[in-house]
Amino acid sequence: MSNLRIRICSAALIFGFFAMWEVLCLWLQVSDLLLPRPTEIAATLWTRFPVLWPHILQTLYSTLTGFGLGVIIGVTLGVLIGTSRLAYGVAYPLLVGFSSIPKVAVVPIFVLWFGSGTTPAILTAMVICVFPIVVNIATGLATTEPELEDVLKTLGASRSEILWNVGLPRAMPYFFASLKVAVTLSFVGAVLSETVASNRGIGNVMMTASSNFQTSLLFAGLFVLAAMGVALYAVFSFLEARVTGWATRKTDIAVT
Amino acid sequence: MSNLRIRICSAALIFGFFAMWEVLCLWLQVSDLLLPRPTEIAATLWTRFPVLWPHILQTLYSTLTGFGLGVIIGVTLGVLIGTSRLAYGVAYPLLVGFSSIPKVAVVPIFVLWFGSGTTPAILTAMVICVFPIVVNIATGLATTEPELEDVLKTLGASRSEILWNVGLPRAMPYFFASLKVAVTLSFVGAVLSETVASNRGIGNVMMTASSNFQTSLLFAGLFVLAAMGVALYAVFSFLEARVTGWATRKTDIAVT
Amino acid sequence: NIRFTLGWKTQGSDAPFLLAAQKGYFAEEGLNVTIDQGEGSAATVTRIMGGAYDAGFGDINAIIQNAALRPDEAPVMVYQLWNRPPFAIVTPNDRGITTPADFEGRTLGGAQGTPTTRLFPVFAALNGIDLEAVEQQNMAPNLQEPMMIRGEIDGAFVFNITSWFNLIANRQDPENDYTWFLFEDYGMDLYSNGMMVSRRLLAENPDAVAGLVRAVNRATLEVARDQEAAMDAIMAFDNLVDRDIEHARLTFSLTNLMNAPEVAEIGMGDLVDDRLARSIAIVAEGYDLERLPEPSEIFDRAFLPPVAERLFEVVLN
Amino acid sequence: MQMSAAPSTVPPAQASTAQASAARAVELDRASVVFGRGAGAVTALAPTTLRIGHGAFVALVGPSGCGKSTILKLVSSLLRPSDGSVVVGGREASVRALRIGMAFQNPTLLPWLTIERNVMLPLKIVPPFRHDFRRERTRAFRDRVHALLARVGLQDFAGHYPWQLSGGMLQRANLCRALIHEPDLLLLDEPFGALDQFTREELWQDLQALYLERRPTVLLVTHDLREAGYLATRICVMSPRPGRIISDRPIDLPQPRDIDLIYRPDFVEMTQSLRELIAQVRK
Amino acid sequence: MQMSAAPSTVPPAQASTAQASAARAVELDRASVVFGRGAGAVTALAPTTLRIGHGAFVALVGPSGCGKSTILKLVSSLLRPSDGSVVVGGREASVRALRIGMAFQNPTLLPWLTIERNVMLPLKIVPPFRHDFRRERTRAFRDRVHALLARVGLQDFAGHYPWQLSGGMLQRANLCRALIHEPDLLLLDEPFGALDQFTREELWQDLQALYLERRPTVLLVTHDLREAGYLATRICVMSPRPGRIISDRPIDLPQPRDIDLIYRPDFVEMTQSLRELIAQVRK
Ligand SMILES: Nc1ncnc2c1ncn2[C@@H]1O[C@H](COP(=O)(O)OP(=O)(O)OP(=O)(O)O)[C@@H](O)[C@H]1O
Ligand SMILES: Nc1ncnc2c1ncn2[C@@H]1O[C@H](COP(=O)(O)OP(=O)(O)OP(=O)(O)O)[C@@H](O)[C@H]1O
Ligand SMILES: [Mg+2]
Ligand SMILES: [Mg+2]
Repeated sequence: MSNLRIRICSAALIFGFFAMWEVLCLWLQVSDLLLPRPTEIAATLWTRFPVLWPHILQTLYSTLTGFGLGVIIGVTLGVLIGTSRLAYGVAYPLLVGFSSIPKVAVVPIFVLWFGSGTTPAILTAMVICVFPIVVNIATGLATTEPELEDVLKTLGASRSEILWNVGLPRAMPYFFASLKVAVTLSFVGAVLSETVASNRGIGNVMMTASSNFQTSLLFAGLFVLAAMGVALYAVFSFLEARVTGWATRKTDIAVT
Repeated sequence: MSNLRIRICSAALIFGFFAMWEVLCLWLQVSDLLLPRPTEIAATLWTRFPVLWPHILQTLYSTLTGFGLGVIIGVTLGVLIGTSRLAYGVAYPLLVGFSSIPKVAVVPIFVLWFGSGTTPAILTAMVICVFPIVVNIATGLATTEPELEDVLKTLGASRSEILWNVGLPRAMPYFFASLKVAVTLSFVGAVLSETVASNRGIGNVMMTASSNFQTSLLFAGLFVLAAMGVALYAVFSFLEARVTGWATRKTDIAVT
Repeated sequence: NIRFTLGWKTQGSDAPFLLAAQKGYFAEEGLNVTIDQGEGSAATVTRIMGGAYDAGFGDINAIIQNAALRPDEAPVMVYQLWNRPPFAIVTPNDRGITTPADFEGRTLGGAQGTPTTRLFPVFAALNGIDLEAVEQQNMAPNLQEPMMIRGEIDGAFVFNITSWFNLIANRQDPENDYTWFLFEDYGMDLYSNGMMVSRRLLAENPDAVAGLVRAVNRATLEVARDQEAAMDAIMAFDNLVDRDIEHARLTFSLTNLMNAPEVAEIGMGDLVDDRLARSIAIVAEGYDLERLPEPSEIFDRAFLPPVAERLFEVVLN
Repeated sequence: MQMSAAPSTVPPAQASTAQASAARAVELDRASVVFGRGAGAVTALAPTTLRIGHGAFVALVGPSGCGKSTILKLVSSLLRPSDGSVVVGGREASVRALRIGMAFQNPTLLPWLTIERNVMLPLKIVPPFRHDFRRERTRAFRDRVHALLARVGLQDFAGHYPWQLSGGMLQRANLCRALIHEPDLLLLDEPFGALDQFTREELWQDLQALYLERRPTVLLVTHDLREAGYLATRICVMSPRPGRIISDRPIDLPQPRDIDLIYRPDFVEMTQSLRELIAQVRK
Repeated sequence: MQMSAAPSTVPPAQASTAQASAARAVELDRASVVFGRGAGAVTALAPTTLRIGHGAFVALVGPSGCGKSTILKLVSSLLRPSDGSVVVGGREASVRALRIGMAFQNPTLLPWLTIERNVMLPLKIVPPFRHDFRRERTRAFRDRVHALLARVGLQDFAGHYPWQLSGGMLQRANLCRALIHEPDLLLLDEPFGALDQFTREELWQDLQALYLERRPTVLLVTHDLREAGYLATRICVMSPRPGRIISDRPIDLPQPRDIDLIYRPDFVEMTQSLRELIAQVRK
């Protein structure tokens, strides 16, 4: 199938998904308090958009900042864990333990320390997205073919040169895989923190909406989140295709 | 460094982490309402353990069931997405969108549909852990070296044979990386659902503890979660070492 | 600089604080008050004890609970707003529950740890209900009404001010189709929300506390007379809420929670120590407290303006 | 003994009837391969016509990068031609009419399997064997694999993983994997490149014995003219990239051939004449 | 022209003073390598003593799996000996006293870099060049890389990725990467294995010219005795696994040598005598 046809098919199927949701809701007479129909959500989104806009920006800001910090920390920790067996033994159990804890329990502590608002949202977005990045970077480094490292070793390269020239490029497919997970988690983290303590952000909107049973506003918030997630995913996909093209090579034969 | 020394060092450093926490709390006079000291938590854990035990079992049960289902679904979807470009175009955006949504917003819907208790906890544990598995399996399959697939193609192998004999073994390092993330997320999901609606489980304990200002019981619950996460991580690490040893090979030279 | 936390997300009943902020009453007292939304009227106490906030709108019963354990850290109520408790058990009429005794054999749902749920044993004892015979189910607050409507539970432990409007949002008629067992009608004459401040603020900056109380008092009396202006302040703070519902909620709080007979005598913001002592005993029983705090540990009336300046008169418009 | 020293002309490209092609094992008809598009396009194989009858042993020689591996990939349907057609066993290459055994130029053993398991792989996939695989893999098939490994001197390494083998050992394991399932069409891409002369000669003899015994169709890519002359019934010489077949000559020496043949003057002379031919086209 | 046909005895293992070893480029003293432990242990290299003076060109020949690559890895300190010592440039092999250029047996080009970038890699890492790397990579270094690629016939493929090259082209790129940084010690592991005879001979000449010009120390692993005889000043023959050096003879032919040398009777005789020697030890 050609690229274009696949695009069209995908779009059609995604559209079909929403259409089915709509039809099922109408057919089963699902109450809009429980699960609003996509058209209702879209309508709410449209009419309330001016009100939502600053909240969207707020959440996007917290998420991206937290995500950026999380990527930096995650890569650093991942490199440490992937290259040092001591770090592996120490940091992995601690990280796993910490990641098994629901962040809802941690956010109040952030709030108590840093007050409510943007800071805890950024921090939550950060801590929640570190773990997948660490795991994937560490795995990527650990599974690097020794033969490739040998190339640099014979040249007398230092460990950091080997890391930069072999380990990290080799771990890029792992890294991008983790980014997709991490960015969705970042959104979840930021929103979570906003639901607990913030006057702004989608999380706050959702909390207000849900405590007032404005279900379609709640779902509008969820839609916005999903859309932002997909948009960032698209950005990473684009980068991924450029950076890790070597790993997903497909032979291109000209057919005349 | 020998294996044993690394183990001892790791254990010492992890112990040191908790010691530092203890000392910092004492030194900065952090209120135990905010952040209890490890010794307090341990004491609570010890005295309340009989009460906690059934809750622990409940959470473990929900988590493992949900995780098991999630792994099956995740691998299936990952294989679909990794092998079919149409599935890639359709399922990825939908999954990313869904994953960007905080599960807190989804749990109430589960509860309303399936009643409170174990079912929504299992479902939440399941849906939350699918995405990392999907992403990593799909990436692992997409980055499989075409040369390895060619070996099977020349033998006239069917697509599913290629998948079983090359794609999946090749994706194992990715798969295990994602399992570590997924299992921690499963715990978070199950607990989350328990906090929203359940009479049993660690999530319920934590909810009660936090509304009664029994911070050390809350943290005891978190500790139990972390410990279970680490235990499962250890299980996967063990399996990983056996299954993906080929990818993390280290030359072993006998020194006499 | 004062960091102030509300009891929950923005609600009509928060009008006194938001109006004071919007009209600059805090500024007039030389105070720079930043107001944040909260996570629950009990969490207000934790937030203040943790030091993240100096003052807030929260539940006096949570103070009692904490004062029993940590007398030096628990915040102090300085301006009592809700003279009557919102704690109630709500049940749909079609379940045929008309007296407390009917709860036996039924399932009630509620969030664990909210005062209504926690005080139910006392409620049961006072009204001769066999606690063992009542099944309780834990669930998040926003699930109570839907679960009740779907018939999964027969009643819910609620705050009437919240649940009333939740039922309206769920297209129910709370007035005609539901029975409300208000705790105050069943021997549990408790106080509830008011403005509390941290011990530290009280010790270090009593003037600020006085200013805070003056500003809030002024705004409260104004809200009682002019709800439209109050609503403007609320919408200015948070334009996400539904103005009509919050207006109704504000009215509800003014008439059902604040406008008690007692207030006419002692004025808005004050309370009666004997009644407080009684409620301390009730709370102690419900929460298994080991120590009964003195009323003076809980409430400090030193900052209240004279009664004449606190005369509360509700004019609905 | 006769030897046709003069290069035969390349058979003209002509439409073949279905019957005619059914009689042939491999039939490339003006097949060409172009990688990429536009400015960066690389013509890996100029339009090439090559017909190989059942049971022929064809050696393919030519300079590096001329498209020898590309031809093997066309035949095994790993690549589709940009133009022209490829018919194997009377059918489109993608429909599997013949059992194919292929030894890749780079030993591509699966890194997660031991040598034994790697070599056993075809038995797991290819039809007549796959049905018995579950039952036999512990006994008969294992013995079979071990016997083959022993023949190439790897009996002690059946349980090792590929990365524990030397380059030449890998190549031998790779060859075993191409042979284990008794293919009808054997595609060998420089299977002896990394081996020393003695091991190489031993394996030549083994391969010849196997060929004479089962008579598969063989397409062997090699840079060693003596290897080509010793083993093949026909030698095709390719021009530099983009490659075409510029000479296609039969080797009419009787088989089995003795290894000492390669030192015989007429054999040396034949390789010399091939050498000169290649030297010519390089310019 | 003289040729020492009789194999010289292996120099006895003896303690060497620091000065003596400083004068040598490579010094293996009873170095042995055992992989694994216990029952599955494989002795890849029996205790081996090998001394190579600065500027020598040593060819290492021996059967597949005898430990040739293992010796190269010892010298480049990719492996540490299980026993014995390895001294390079007068120091422990892990301390880098000499600039090393190594061509691995499997072309291990980094798959995410183009051929040009792969070949440029040593310039990025190795001391005298690395300092100028930022500045020069777009101009001087690129020209240098392109010139080298052109010499091995890869001028058109500088911008391609490794998987777009044929086996022989990869091997040539691999060789370029070993040469680009003008190493003092050149370790070549069958660098011409996948090449046709003509390309191979051209590269022999190139390598010889380079050797005579800059006089690096060279350790060349090969299976081609003519290659060894044409290029080396000394040929070491190894026994089958576990390998030892069983013959170490100088090739006293004057350099530069002409490519026609390999057809001269005395040269053929020498390779024959080596061949016989190897045939003997195989039994
Ligand atoms: N996947 C690919 N993408 C682009 N070009 C390719 C690809 N595979 C091969 N080529 C090009 O096709 C040409 C022929 O390659 P092929 O592997 O058939 O050569 P060969 O004759 O086997 O050479 P060698 O003897 O060196 O192995 C080469 O120029 C190579 O660069
Ligand atoms: N990483 C390893 N682990 C275990 N055994 C190994 C490893 N590397 C090599 N060996 C073993 O060491 C022996 C010598 O290997 P080496 O690669 O040195 O052989 P070689 O002389 O280069 O052979 P060839 O000519 O086939 O390349 C072989 O038997 C091989 O199985
Ligand atoms: Mg090839
Ligand atoms: Mg080798």
